[in-house]
Amino acid sequence: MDDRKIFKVDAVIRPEKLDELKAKLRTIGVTGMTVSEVYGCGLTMGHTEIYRGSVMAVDLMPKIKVEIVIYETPLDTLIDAIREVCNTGHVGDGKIFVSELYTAVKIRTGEKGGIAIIDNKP
Amino acid sequence: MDDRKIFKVDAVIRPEKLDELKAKLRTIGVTGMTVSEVYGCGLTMGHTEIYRGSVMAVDLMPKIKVEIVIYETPLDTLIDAIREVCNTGHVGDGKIFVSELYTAVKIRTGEKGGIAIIDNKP
Amino acid sequence: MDDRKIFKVDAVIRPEKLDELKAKLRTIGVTGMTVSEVYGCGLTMGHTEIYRGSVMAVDLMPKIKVEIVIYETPLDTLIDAIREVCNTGHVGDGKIFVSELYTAVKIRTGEKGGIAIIDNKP
Amino acid sequence: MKLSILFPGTLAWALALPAAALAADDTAQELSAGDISYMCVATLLVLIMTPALGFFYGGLVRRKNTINTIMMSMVCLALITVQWFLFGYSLSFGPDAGGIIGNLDWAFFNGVGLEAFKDYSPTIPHVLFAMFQLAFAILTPAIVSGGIVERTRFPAYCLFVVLWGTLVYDPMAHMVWGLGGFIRDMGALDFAGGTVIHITSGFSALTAAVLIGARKGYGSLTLRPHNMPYVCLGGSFLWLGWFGFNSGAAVGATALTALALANTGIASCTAGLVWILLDRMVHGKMTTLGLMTGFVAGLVGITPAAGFVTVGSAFLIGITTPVICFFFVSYVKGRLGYDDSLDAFGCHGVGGVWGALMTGVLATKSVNDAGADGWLYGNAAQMIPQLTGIVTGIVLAVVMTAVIIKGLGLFMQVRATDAEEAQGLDLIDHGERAYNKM
Amino acid sequence: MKLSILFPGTLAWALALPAAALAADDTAQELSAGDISYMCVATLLVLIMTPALGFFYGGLVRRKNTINTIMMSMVCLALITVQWFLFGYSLSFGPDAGGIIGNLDWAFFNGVGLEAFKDYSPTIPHVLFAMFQLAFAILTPAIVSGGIVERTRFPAYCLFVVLWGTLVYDPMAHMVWGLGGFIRDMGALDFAGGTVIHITSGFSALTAAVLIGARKGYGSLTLRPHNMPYVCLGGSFLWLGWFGFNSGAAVGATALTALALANTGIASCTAGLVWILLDRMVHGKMTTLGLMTGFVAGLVGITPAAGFVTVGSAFLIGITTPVICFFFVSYVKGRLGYDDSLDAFGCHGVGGVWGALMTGVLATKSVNDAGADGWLYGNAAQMIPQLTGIVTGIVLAVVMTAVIIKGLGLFMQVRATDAEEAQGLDLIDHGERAYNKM
Amino acid sequence: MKLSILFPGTLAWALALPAAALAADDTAQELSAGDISYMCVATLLVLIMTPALGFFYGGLVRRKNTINTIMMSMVCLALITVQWFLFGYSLSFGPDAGGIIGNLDWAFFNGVGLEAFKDYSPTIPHVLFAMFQLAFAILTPAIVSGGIVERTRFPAYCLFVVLWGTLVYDPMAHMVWGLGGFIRDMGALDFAGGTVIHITSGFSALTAAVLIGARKGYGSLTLRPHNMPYVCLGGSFLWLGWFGFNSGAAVGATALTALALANTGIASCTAGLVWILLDRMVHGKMTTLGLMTGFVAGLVGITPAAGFVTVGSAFLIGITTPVICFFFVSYVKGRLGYDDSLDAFGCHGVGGVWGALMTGVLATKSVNDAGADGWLYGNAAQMIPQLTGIVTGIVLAVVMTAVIIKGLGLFMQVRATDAEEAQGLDLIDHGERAYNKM
Ligand SMILES: Nc1ncnc2c1ncn2[C@@H]1O[C@H](COP(=O)(O)OP(=O)(O)O)[C@@H](O)[C@H]1O
Ligand SMILES: Nc1ncnc2c1ncn2[C@@H]1O[C@H](COP(=O)(O)OP(=O)(O)O)[C@@H](O)[C@H]1O
Ligand SMILES: Nc1ncnc2c1ncn2[C@@H]1O[C@H](COP(=O)(O)OP(=O)(O)O)[C@@H](O)[C@H]1O
Repeated sequence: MDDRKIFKVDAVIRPEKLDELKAKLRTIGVTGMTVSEVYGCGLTMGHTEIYRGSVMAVDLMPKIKVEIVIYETPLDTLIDAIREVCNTGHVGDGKIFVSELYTAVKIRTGEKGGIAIIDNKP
Repeated sequence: MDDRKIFKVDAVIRPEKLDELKAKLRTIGVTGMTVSEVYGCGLTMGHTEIYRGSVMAVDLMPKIKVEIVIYETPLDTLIDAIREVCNTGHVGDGKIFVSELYTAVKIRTGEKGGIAIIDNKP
Repeated sequence: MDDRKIFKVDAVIRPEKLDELKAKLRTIGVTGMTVSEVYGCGLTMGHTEIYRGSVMAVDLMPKIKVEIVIYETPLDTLIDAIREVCNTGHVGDGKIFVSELYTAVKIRTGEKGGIAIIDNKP
Repeated sequence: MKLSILFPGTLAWALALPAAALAADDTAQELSAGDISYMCVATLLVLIMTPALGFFYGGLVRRKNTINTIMMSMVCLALITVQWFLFGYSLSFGPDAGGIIGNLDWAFFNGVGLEAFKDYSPTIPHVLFAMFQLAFAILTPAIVSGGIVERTRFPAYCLFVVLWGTLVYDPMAHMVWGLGGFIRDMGALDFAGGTVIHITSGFSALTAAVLIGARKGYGSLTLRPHNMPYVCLGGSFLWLGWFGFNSGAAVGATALTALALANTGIASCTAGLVWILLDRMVHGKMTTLGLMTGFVAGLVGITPAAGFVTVGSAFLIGITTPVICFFFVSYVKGRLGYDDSLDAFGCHGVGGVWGALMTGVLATKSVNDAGADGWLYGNAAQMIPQLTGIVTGIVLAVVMTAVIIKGLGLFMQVRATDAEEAQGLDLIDHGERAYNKM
Repeated sequence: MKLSILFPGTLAWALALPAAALAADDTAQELSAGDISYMCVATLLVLIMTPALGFFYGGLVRRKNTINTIMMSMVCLALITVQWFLFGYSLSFGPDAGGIIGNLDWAFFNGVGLEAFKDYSPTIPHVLFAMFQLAFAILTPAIVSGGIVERTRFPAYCLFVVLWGTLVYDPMAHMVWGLGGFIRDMGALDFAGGTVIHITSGFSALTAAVLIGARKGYGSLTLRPHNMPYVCLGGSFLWLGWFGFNSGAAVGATALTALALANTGIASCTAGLVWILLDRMVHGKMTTLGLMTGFVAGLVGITPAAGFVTVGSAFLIGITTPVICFFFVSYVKGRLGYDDSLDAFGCHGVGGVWGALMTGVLATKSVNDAGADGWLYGNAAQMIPQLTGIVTGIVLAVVMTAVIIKGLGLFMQVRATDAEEAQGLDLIDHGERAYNKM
Repeated sequence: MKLSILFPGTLAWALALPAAALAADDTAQELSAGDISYMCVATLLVLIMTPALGFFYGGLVRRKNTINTIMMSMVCLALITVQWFLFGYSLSFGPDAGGIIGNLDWAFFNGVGLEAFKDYSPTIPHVLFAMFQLAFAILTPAIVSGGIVERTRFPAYCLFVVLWGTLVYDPMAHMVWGLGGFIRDMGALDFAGGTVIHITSGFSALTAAVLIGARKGYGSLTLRPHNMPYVCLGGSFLWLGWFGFNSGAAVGATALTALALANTGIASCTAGLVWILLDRMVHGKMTTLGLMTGFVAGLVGITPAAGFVTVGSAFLIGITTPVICFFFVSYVKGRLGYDDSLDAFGCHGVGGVWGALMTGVLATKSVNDAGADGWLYGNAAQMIPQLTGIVTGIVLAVVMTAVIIKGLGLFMQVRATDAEEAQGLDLIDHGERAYNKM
């Protein structure tokens, strides 16, 4: 195992940005990602919904969480790529949370550590 | 960057507690959260469902996962707040998992580190 | 708190393996897990879908993310168990991401640390 | 071998039933194929309203109560059909006892045969009339469920439905429509059941909602509809079936049927438009739920009037009813604080009263000889039987509903516990979940 | 210009078709508008049962097979309509060949015109009768799919449907209903198709389920319904359509139509109630799926009897049929270990046999001259044609289904591979996913 | 007390309306119960097509626009009903003005009463005919929405619907069907509205799609259907309702009704089969959306021909129409690059033109005296009125749609902004979300 770190980057973004982000990540050599549907609240005060005359303040907005584990790709490149695509300048653009992984394993091969993330040769 | 840590707190709770928890968190100054639908099993032995005479033991129960990243709010305050709302004393109340973040980024502004989490001024 | 580490293991697997994995984990003494629906892309080039004559390449495939926090169970035992069940030898088998937790709390009892994970006595 | 040895006794009545014992041929000359054709269709249209209501209501609740809410409607099909066959039809339409209720002569559909029954249905088999009326009897308690969803235990609810059908619906139907019923004899106009169906169900829903109490977290939690397409789906078929409901009340395929159908369409669609315009004026947006609620309000309003008024009057009912219901649902309800979860009272109760009044005002013999002239046509006296019907309906509904719910509470659990409510009644009462992903 | 130059030959038959070549006017006097009206409606009611069955079944499977399961029903609309037009109707109802099957004289709806055809439909156009029967022919193979969902490849299934319609349904329909059919000539009573539809489809589903084998993980995995509201939706429209199915078998809008409709309603709703009461006694909870399954069981039971028995007897069928089906589905099935995934056999096969027997027992000429008296009415001999029908149906279904499936297996893939089954047939066979979030 | 004091003036017209002011009795002798029965049913069948279309379209869009898309259909019920009652029916079918449009004599359904109106509906009440036609007028603009979903602001859309109904639909209906309409007088054949409904809506959808512009990300993003079961659900009821659409055009329950019903079934199901066979040949898989689209294509193709051609010709239309639509949707559309999001043009426009042409070719007096012989039957001249109808429909649709959209754009926002489009129109325009989990 080499001493580069494996980072897990969780980006909570606007749903409509997903397609663009996917395309962008491919260009910077990210080899995989895991996407899930989440609901978020932050500075955005949410929106109001109206059901039969009762106006409800809904503060949980649909967001998309993209989890990207990187090893070779530099963290800053990734963060910049995400910001480039997802930054609209309006409240609600989302956050990026970065943590360090202890290790990673590729289930198919059993490879452990950074090598598990390097996927460019099948 | 200052030397306070950024914590990511994942609380797996009962779905019906979400509204109350949201309200509570606001009172202790938590600035945002990300919520998702999960299915959990732990000590709770699940429940049985009946479909045309076959009784099925279902051990995955619907739960809510709330992810809260904090910087200024003390970890213990947050944990106590969650426990206060979500503790019913019955099996199935859930767990809180705390990890340390490497960093956080606010997509809109590009601010990095703890500052990305401090959101009280828009 | 003792000095064993609390690990959080996120396994992204094929949806059809979930039942088998659940059964397997029970045999190695895992006391709980949290499951969610995710969409992933990695080496798998996805599949094509056809809607009224337009063929679309869809690269996000439905996957299941299983989060397992362990304390007593050795990490390697867990990883081996997951690999044993989920490895089909074909691209798309998934990845395991391991991180270290700062701490864990059992909401019901307030127990902190590894003890929060040990659940064999109700 | 004599089979009666194998099926002793229990089957005797099935054999003996004169119900359908008359050959069709004997009476064929008086039956009209066209009328039978339409009344079969109308019966089916009203029958589909009950599952449709299930979806309308089921979409409005939270996910964990989806199945339970749908079941609260659908189980009425099973419960009331059996009740109706055993004794309900007889109580409602059977030989009169004191102007209040029918006797049990027609229990087990005894005597309800394939020939026409002149006073109710001169051109279609009596049994078809009984089935058409059955469809109404099923739907009415299902509407009541709208007031008490998400917190009422299912076994108690089932008993409630049967008791309510017997103690509220059957006498009310008899009084308004049954031969010898005193409100009928006063000359009250209720074409397709504004009093019998909407006033009774609406006020019962209110009473039950108050007695059973609000849902946990009512007012603070965001109790949003979990699936709006289901609301549209259920609402659409509810609306569709209602055409059969109103036009089938003509008991045949005549010009009156066509009039009731046209009035139903014009009143309901106009009301839908009015509601979304109010939505837009008050809240800035035209909502889907508003459109559906407007449709329902218009339908409730036109129900008692459908075969008694001109299309112009239907248009007027379509304009006024949603205004009143909108006001109730948006303002009055919030102020009074009762949790009529799906606005069964706000739509059916309030709209039903308004419709019954409007029928008294707008009815005209020029479209229907068998009706009467209303206030606007110089006959202010018509308001008296109308008011009698309304008041009787309200009193009967409120009193009996309270009696039944309090009574049931004496020996079984009516209200879900906090833990049950938190988990959701789908699992608690049915052991099923609406949606399974894993 | 002569157009025949542009469309040479291929169109010749379209021109030549005497099918609809008779002007309506000539025959107008014998046609009844009321009967035509109802038979159009009944046809549509039966047609909607096929998509409804798709939703009923589609809700019961796992998400990854939703579309595939719905398609297994809906594709029958396309496949069987074409088969029926080309030759299926002729095989079923065309001039008799040996009491077993029709000949090809009516292929391409040749001779199936706008005039009435006395022996099948004296008051409605022959082509309408053919369309009404088409709706039955479509639904029946769709029921079979309930035994083999979630593991059968779609191309093979499509061929299966066409072959099954031709080799099982058409001869069976001819034998029971066709002029000259030998079971018809024996005097067997099958009002709306208990034998033709439910026994054949139920036993074919069982045979196919056994031959194709259980789903991977059957018995250990939790194979739960993925969407109960769809089950309710499909079940409700299946139930609704069934009224057209049973009452349309009167081929007109008569007192018999009304009787069949009433019997259908009473039997099905009673059966729904019985099933949830059994549910509660055995499992402690009244389930939604139980209510729906009870409805279906009652409908299957009353189908052959609908126009031959009193409403009392319908009630009795509504009580007994679900008990037998419940027992089968809950106990026998588990013990035998076949994977009749959606209980096509347990409901249609078992209920169909019971209904055919009950028809023999409970039929009475007092409600329908054209019928016969049953055992209970002193005519034990009626059991002979009933049993002949049942046995013929079972043998034909089992043998032919086995032949078709084994035959198809010789030159194409019938069963999905493990990997295909794991991924789900929506993607594998249709390249579509039921629900897309991203 | 005189009530006119309470309701002064405003109600005067409601009283004065001679509309339904004739007692049913006077005219009862000429009305046919069978015909009324079926025309009520046909009206309801066409009415349910509009919500059905909402689900068909609603399933095809992304989740965030589900409700908005359903509303684009359903709001037509409210808008057009009021428009039709106020003046639309009069413009369409009222006394002729220059062969182009009706005058306002029948505004407020003035004179549209319970008696038959000989020239339109000799055996059913005039008001029922007006309601049947209303159902068509509602559905047509809803089809247009298929071209512009997911990006058009709702308030502007509502105005569009009303203006389009008035400026495109009403004159077109008058020209083709109204007494004195010039296309009708030329002898053009359009049984159930191929020109009036499908050509106008299809070409308007295309025009609107081009003018409003493509959805953001069209061509690059994966704009997949979010819920295929809804597509099946909506498609099934659309298909079902279409039988009422086509057979109801016979304005009664006659042999012609049966023929139109049979032709509709044969053409649509054949077309479904053809489409999935093309799917399989071209893409290797039989798709669900392909089956549903094939059904719709076949229905569009048979619409103008349903009561004028033999079942053999219906089969031929069922084979050819989907081939042409498939080619358009799969190849031409992609090349031209317009975003006709749900293929309203590809199915209704293209199929409508083909159907109108085929009607001119395949019509034969042998099935319908009131029709004409087509090209294939030696009357090439029939193509002239057919082409006139087609061209008039196209020109009227394209020009007026452009005028309305450009006109609306002058004083309100027609197209959603990027941010609105990104968030989804459910929230933006209705303040509601289709699905709520939390
Ligand atoms: N402290 C936090 N913990 C977890 N998730 C957060 C936190 N703050 C924000 N988020 C997530 O980021 C999303 C966007 O945040 P928001 O404050 O609305 O926008 P911005 O980042 O532009 O200020 C939120 O919807 C939520 O999902
Ligand atoms: N070891 C674990 N790893 C991951 N998630 C867990 C673990 N143990 C429990 N959970 C999550 O916490 C939820 C509640 O746990 P449970 O044991 O039922 O209740 P309690 O915490 O009260 O003992 C579970 O449904 C699961 O989602
Ligand atoms: N770098 C990554 N970051 C996050 N998730 C990943 C990453 N690589 C793979 N995954 C997840 O693992 C799943 C399987 O990966 P894939 O490359 O298809 O198979 P394999 O692991 O067999 O090579 C993906 O669908 C995705 O959810």
